Amino acid sequence: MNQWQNFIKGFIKENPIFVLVLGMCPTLGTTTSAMNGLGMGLATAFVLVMSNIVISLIKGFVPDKVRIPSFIVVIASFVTLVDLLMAGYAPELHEQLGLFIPLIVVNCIVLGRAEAFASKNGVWSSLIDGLGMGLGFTFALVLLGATREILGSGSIFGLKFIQGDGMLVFVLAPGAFIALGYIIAIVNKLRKA
Amino acid sequence: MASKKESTLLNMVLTLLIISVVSAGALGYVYEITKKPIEEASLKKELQAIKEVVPPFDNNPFDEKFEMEAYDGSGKIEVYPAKKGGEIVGYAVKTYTDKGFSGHIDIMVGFLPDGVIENTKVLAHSETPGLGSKMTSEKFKSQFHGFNPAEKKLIVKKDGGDVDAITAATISSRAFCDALDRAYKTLQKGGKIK
Amino acid sequence: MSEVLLNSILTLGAVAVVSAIILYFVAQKFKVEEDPRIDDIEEALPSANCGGCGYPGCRAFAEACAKADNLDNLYCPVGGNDVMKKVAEILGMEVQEQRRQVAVVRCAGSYEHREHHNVYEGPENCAVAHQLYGGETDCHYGCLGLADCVRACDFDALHMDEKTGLPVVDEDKCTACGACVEACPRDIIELRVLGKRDRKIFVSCINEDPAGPAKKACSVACIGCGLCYDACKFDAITMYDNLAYIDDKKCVLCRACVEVCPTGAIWEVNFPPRKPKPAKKKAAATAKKANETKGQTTAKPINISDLPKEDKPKEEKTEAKQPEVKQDENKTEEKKNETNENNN
Amino acid sequence: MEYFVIIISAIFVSNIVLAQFLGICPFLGVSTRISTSVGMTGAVIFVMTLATITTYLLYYYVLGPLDLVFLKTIVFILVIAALVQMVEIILKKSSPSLYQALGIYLPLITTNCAVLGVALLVIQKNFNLMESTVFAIATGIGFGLALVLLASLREHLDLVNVPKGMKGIPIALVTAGILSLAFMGFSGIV
Amino acid sequence: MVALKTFKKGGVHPADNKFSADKPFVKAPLPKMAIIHVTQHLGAPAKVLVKKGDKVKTGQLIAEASGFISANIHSSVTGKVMKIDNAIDASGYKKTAIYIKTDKEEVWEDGIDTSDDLVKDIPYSPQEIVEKVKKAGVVGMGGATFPTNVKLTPPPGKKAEYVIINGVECEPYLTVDHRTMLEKGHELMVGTKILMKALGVDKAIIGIENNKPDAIEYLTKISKEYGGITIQPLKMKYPQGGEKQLINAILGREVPSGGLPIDVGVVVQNVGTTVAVYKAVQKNMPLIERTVTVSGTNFPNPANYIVRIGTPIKELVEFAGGVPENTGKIIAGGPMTGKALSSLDVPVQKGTSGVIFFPEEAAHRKPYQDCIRCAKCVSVCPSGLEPYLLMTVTEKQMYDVARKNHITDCIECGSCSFICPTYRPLLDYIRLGKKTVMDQIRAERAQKQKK
Amino acid sequence: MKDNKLKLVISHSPHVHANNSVKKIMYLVILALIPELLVSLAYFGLGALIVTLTAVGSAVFFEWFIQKFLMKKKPTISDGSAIITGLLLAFNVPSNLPIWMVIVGALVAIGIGKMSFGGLGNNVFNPALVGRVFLLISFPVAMTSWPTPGGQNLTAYTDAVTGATPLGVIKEGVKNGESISQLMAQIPDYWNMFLGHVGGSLGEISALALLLGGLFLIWKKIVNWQIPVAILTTVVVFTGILHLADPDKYADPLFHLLTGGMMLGSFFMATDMVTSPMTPKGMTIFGIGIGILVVVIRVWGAYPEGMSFAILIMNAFVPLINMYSKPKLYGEVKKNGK
Ligand SMILES: Cc1cc2nc3c(=O)[nH]c(=O)nc-3n(C[C@H](O)[C@H](O)[C@H](O)COP(=O)(O)O)c2cc1C
Ligand SMILES: Cc1cc2nc3c(=O)[nH]c(=O)nc-3n(C[C@H](O)[C@H](O)[C@H](O)COP(=O)(O)O)c2cc1C
Ligand SMILES: Cc1cc2nc3c(=O)[nH]c(=O)nc-3n(C[C@H](O)[C@H](O)[C@H](O)COP(=O)(O)O)c2cc1C
Ligand SMILES: Cc1cc2nc3c(=O)[nH]c(=O)nc-3n(C[C@H](O)[C@H](O)[C@H](O)CO)c2cc1C
Ligand code: SF4
Ligand code: SF4
Ligand code: SF4
Ligand code: SF4
Ligand code: FES
Repeated sequence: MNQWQNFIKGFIKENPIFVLVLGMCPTLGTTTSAMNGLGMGLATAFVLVMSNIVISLIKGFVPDKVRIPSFIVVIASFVTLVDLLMAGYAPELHEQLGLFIPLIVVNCIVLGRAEAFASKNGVWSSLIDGLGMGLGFTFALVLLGATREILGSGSIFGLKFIQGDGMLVFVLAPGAFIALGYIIAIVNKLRKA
Repeated sequence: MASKKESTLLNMVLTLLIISVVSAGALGYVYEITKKPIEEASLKKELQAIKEVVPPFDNNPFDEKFEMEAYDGSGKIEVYPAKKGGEIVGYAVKTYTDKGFSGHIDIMVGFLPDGVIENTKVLAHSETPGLGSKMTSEKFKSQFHGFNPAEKKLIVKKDGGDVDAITAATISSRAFCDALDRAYKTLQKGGKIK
Repeated sequence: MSEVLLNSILTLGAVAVVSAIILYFVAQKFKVEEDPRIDDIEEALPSANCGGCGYPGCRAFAEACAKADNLDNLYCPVGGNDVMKKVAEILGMEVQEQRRQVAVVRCAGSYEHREHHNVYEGPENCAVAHQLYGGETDCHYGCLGLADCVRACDFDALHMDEKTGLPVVDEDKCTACGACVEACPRDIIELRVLGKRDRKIFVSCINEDPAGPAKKACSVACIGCGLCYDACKFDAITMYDNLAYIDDKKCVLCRACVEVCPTGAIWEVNFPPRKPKPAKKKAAATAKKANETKGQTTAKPINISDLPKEDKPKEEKTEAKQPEVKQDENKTEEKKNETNENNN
Repeated sequence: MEYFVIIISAIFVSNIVLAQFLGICPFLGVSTRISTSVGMTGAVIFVMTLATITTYLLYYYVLGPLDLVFLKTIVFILVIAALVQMVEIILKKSSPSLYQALGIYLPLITTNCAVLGVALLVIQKNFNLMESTVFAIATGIGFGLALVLLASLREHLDLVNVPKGMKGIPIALVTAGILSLAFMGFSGIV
Repeated sequence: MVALKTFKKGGVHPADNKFSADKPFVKAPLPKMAIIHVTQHLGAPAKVLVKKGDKVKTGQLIAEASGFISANIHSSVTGKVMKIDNAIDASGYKKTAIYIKTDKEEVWEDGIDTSDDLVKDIPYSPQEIVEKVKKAGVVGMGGATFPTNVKLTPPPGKKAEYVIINGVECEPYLTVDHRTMLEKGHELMVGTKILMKALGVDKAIIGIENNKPDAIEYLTKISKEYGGITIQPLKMKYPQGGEKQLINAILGREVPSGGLPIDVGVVVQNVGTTVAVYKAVQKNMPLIERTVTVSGTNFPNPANYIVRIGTPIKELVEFAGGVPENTGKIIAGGPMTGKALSSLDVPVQKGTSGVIFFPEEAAHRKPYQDCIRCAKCVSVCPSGLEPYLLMTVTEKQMYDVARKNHITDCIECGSCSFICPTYRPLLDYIRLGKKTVMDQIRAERAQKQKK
Repeated sequence: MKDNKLKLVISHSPHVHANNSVKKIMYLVILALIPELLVSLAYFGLGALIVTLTAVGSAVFFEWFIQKFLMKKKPTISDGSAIITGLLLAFNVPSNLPIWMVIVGALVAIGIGKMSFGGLGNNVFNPALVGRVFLLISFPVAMTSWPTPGGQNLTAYTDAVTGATPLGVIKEGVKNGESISQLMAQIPDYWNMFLGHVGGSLGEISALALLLGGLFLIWKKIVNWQIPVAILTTVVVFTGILHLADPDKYADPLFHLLTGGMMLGSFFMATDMVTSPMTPKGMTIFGIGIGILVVVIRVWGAYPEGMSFAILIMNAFVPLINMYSKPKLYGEVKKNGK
């Protein structure tokens, strides 16, 4: 697999959300608007890339039994890092994303990638993989966020294009499930075609 | 098939220890760096809020802040006196209510010394986006500018008061009034305003 | 070093060490041995979980492999020899190569060959129809054409031919998982070993009626006349219940039987058109030799490759009957040898 | 009454899955059969309670006093991971039957946001130890309710003719969406 | 009048269309060539005793029972065995049959009393009765063709309390049992007494639906002459004739799931069977003829016939007036449980109670849709099953679920398919599922026995 | 030997059919809804007409469109089920709801609630209610401003005079600490409620008309009596107990029976066969569940009316209910013979 394919696979072919159906909580919980989706996506992508790099670096030294705990510590460190940095320099966004920032730790994608890819591949490949997956995740989040924002608030990236409100459901929990359901159905269809 | 390394007690402990120590070190370091910005950020937020709700001042309200028992004994509210040239120009009061649609709401409200409301700002809430969340909108807030609780009733119109509720969010509106009312009555009880 | 830094390092270090130690001791104390090779094998398997191997899913098969002393009776039809080689490698064993199999449909009773004098109404389901009656035609053995086998195939290797009303196997896609064999209520589909260049010869009929009714019901039925039985020099054909059966283990693909069948019930697939060359006695002899070789080592695919390509057994009169066969490598539809048309 | 409110709220009104969006991956992944979803529920309640108590103690007796609350994420997850692994190993040996029933779900729980989420939520909500425990159990039950409901619906959907494109995850999500829509009827009860 | 009873659970009301109810029996001519299958009963095929070229007399044993559950087969005509070959039967499959070319002159096997005189005395012991019934090859004529002698030999430890005579005839169109009750009332009564004697019981009940008031009245009248026999009028409801439903209707008892009527102390026999038992015991007459209703909405002259077993349906129909113009479907038996014939070459067998013609427009099924879960099928199922579920799980081959949901308890009455507003072929699939599950159970049982 | 060209049809038994059909069932339900429709036309006039026509039209259109172009199946709109969905959706919204919202509701009901699951018979939630609740949560303002019934605004549509429903009045009032007896003065009397002279969604107002239609359906054996009876009994008992405990805080049972979607829901929506249990026992459990939920939501929840939510929540329980309320097997063996 060349690096380009490695990079691009995260967008559609192995998109962590549409195809692997992982990391659903932040996906549903933070995508009330495209902007939030973007923020969450980038935060996750950052953690993904950094932990992929570090894990592929240390993979040789870690004994099997403490593999998972070690990886988790690495990931959690980066998550805390993001958390702190965001709280310090982007307090607005930090407040919006709330609980979901620390929860990046348990985002199945991050650990899943660490296990499935970074612990078996070199630094460079892992970086690319992390970047691809991270951006794929971001892409999905922005797509879902935009859908929900357009339908739910009648705006996109905060720019209002209709008078009044949209369909509130899409800002709330049920709309998140429903919108994602149809997006996945459509993506599946596109992927097959 | 990840690592072929044997799992012995020593290397397990060592590995985890090293990783943790390095992480902790790095995090501790970052924490040190970000500590100030984080504090500043939250301070700034409060200061910003105070600035928004009371007339211009030149003291540091944080230094002079004091706490008051709410008039109904339901909790404590924080009061930040704003002074200009040593003269009190208003009180920024951090008040709250538990009657929101989704529970607790924190509001900063500013009173002029004569008890007239200067302005309000919602600090924290978890009301429904698009409904209760509209209490942060200018349209709703503007009616409180210059609102004198001594003359008008801090109750929504539906219940016989003088406050225009947010459409379809009477509960949130009511809660909002409840918070303001709490601040007003507490200050009044403490004799800070008329 | 600041206090916070120190504290964090100490605390986190302590938590880490404590967890590691606890984990270690707990792991030591509560050790459960599981063959790690099972995971490796499972990874090597295609994870179709089709049950074609005879085990309930790939994991069960992997366990069976890990436990087994040798792999002779274990075979993943989906993965084929490549996968079995990998499994053997993991286990450090030898694997015997199995020759490739594909599903064949042993019924040629298309609409034109069988008169339909009833109308079936009910669910499109062979098993349901089979339970009800003998069929819309007089052949109570043949294909019902309601596609249970097609639905059973997970690999998209079967489809119904609109014109004939019979299922057609796509040999490239078929993995010999056997799902269709299971599904067919009339036991029409069989897995057969392919010869060299994917060739095969088989009787495309399972009608056990005597000659008269069989022939009346379907013009391409096997009537049990036994001519092919006499023609086969390799004991590959058996006769039972008015029906001939060719054993794919014994058949050397000499095509002697194909020519003698009066109804054209024997099909030869993937053979080139016969060439008008005089027969050579040698051919049969070589074939025999090949057969013996095969009998000893099943390891090699059937071996009539000793025969030079052009060296096809007797063919003089068939030549004229042999229609133009398009050499389409992918398609298998034109497997039908149409000599029967002339016989009718 | 306080506890009653916590319980009702955690199970129905602010259901962890349907309203709070935590633990969605297992919610979608393990809800194909009722039997597995029941097993998963048991495992989640167990681990969630244990983890909440442990992290609660750590937070208030170690991290708090040492002024290290910023390390809570990393410490919590480490503890949870170790805890899950430990429970798994112990169960496997000491009670194979229970392991058969719950064990296979345990690894899934490490990466279940709901567990970490609850540990963090009780801190955010300033619960005391008893409240935290009750909250954890109730949340687990709420998770189980949603999971078992969705599993029963999906088993049902297996028997009907869902259009091809909607089969699997899409229809599960839409179903969950309508379920969440229906559960909004509980809003305001506490 | 006695209160009307009926069974509790489920049931439907198909239009009864009993066009031939007032048509007395007519004897159909002998067939030119009798085709006599060796499987006309439940259980093992009979073993052929004749060979090609043999001359046989009417009533001669030509195939004998080959197991505990099996029945003798007798020649229904006098003539020459032409061949022993496969012939299509009502099941739609070819099965072994004996072809007998009929001679002009009929010669009866020795010892058979062909007169119509009523013989009331029953001098035989229970064992002798069972032996005679067995020899005569009598099988149940109510539909299941179960060898009657087996039913008359309850397994050790089980004791019959009641004999119930099934005169319900709940299938639309069919009227043979009705006619038998009217024309052969005394034979029926004596037959019942024989059954009672064979089973050692003193109570017999004849269950009759109230759409046959004349039969109820007539039998009530003559039953006075014979002790211990009561007539029970029943409210019309299909499938009251199913023995489990009939027992429930008359006695209020439920045969346990997977059990037999004898488990609640009952033996059920059809009216026709009872008359056949009378003939077998009192007249040494083997079962070589039976009663058949030929009817249909487009059939000009519906009637009841007495037909020799082995008569090709084609010959019977020609005698009855020929196949109507626009026939689309022909059914052997009643429209609820009968089999659609694929050809008229099929001969009349011991279980053939009717030949019903359906015009083209009524012959076709409507296309079916997805189940709308109206629960109609659940509410009409007399066995307390969930047909919609059983069909779906069979369709999806989830046989373990089907088994757990008692698919084997289906009596194949067809009420569910009859009622379904979306025309789902429920019973089509349930039959398949039931058979598959039965096979599984049998395989497991065999496996267990081996161990 | 051929039977002279006779091509006999072969099929499994039974060979006859009761000849009832989905179409018949659906059109009878539509017939049963007519009285209520007439009442609302009389009280709400033009608005009711516009909303009903739009809802039915767009429901049928979306069903046709989705079947034809997305599912590539032969459309089955003639079976009437889409008409019912449209009709019931209209019955569940205020008669002055903007047209585009009605259309959105129909799209959600048919598209999300029904066709996503595979169409008639395959859905697990009541489509009309999915549409209704979706609208309620999306457009809370429009969905809760009810035109007042009566002659003065028969020709008005969106600018009709609006007022609160009795349930809303009681809910608001009780929250503010007013007593029930005080509040009762503000709402129409029970007789008017029974006839339908009361504010509310366009098809829920007349208990009388709904009762007529419902009894007709029960008589025709299209719906089982268990569901409505179970719901209504549970509501009466539950609210009766509350009312006895504190008559000032809790309204009496009759009030609950006559207000909101109680009758419409019990007789027409909870009884949708597709989304309700299969056995009488199951239906009873289902009904009791709805009854309890309705009262809980009405009395303690944020929403004044809980019928839609209660039915939707219980819809989700149907597979579980079915699993534990199997019909009783004929000859069930207690000690598992064999
Ligand atoms: C999903 C949902 C969220 C709601 N959120 C709020 C809210 O945050 N604040 C509020 O006052 N009302 C909210 N409501 C509306 C209330 O339930 C209630 O209908 C309303 O407050 C009644 O007030 P009204 O008299 O202004 O219509 C919400 C309703 C729904 C359906
Ligand atoms: C395997 C088997 C064994 C039976 N054994 C007895 C029996 O011992 N006694 C009896 O009275 N009937 C026995 N029966 C007959 C049944 O009770 C029943 O009469 C027969 O299956 C036909 O009933 P139906 O027409 O209602 O299906 C047996 C049936 C079967 C299939
Ligand atoms: C659905 C169904 C309907 C039946 N209807 C009748 C009937 O109308 N009359 C009848 O004699 N037997 C009927 N039977 C057969 C009886 O169940 C039972 O087999 C028979 O009465 C036993 O008597 P036999 O062995 O003499 O035939 C029916 C069976 C089934 C399954
Ligand atoms: C008694 C009865 C009640 C019905 N109730 C509803 C209903 O409440 N909502 C609805 O969308 N369709 C209803 N329908 C129509 C139809 O069953 C419904 O659209 C299906 O749920 C679609 O699969 C009803 C049909 C019947 C026969
Ligand atoms: S054709 Fe038959 S054997 Fe081949 S893959 Fe398909 S189901 Fe399996
Ligand atoms: S081969 Fe068998 S399963 Fe396939 S269509 Fe023919 S009868 Fe059906
Ligand atoms: S399931 Fe069987 S017993 Fe029940 S109604 Fe259908 S055919 Fe009759
Ligand atoms: S009668 Fe037909 S539509 Fe009704 S539940 Fe049964 S199978 Fe479904
Ligand atoms: S992201 Fe929450 S459980 Fe997977």
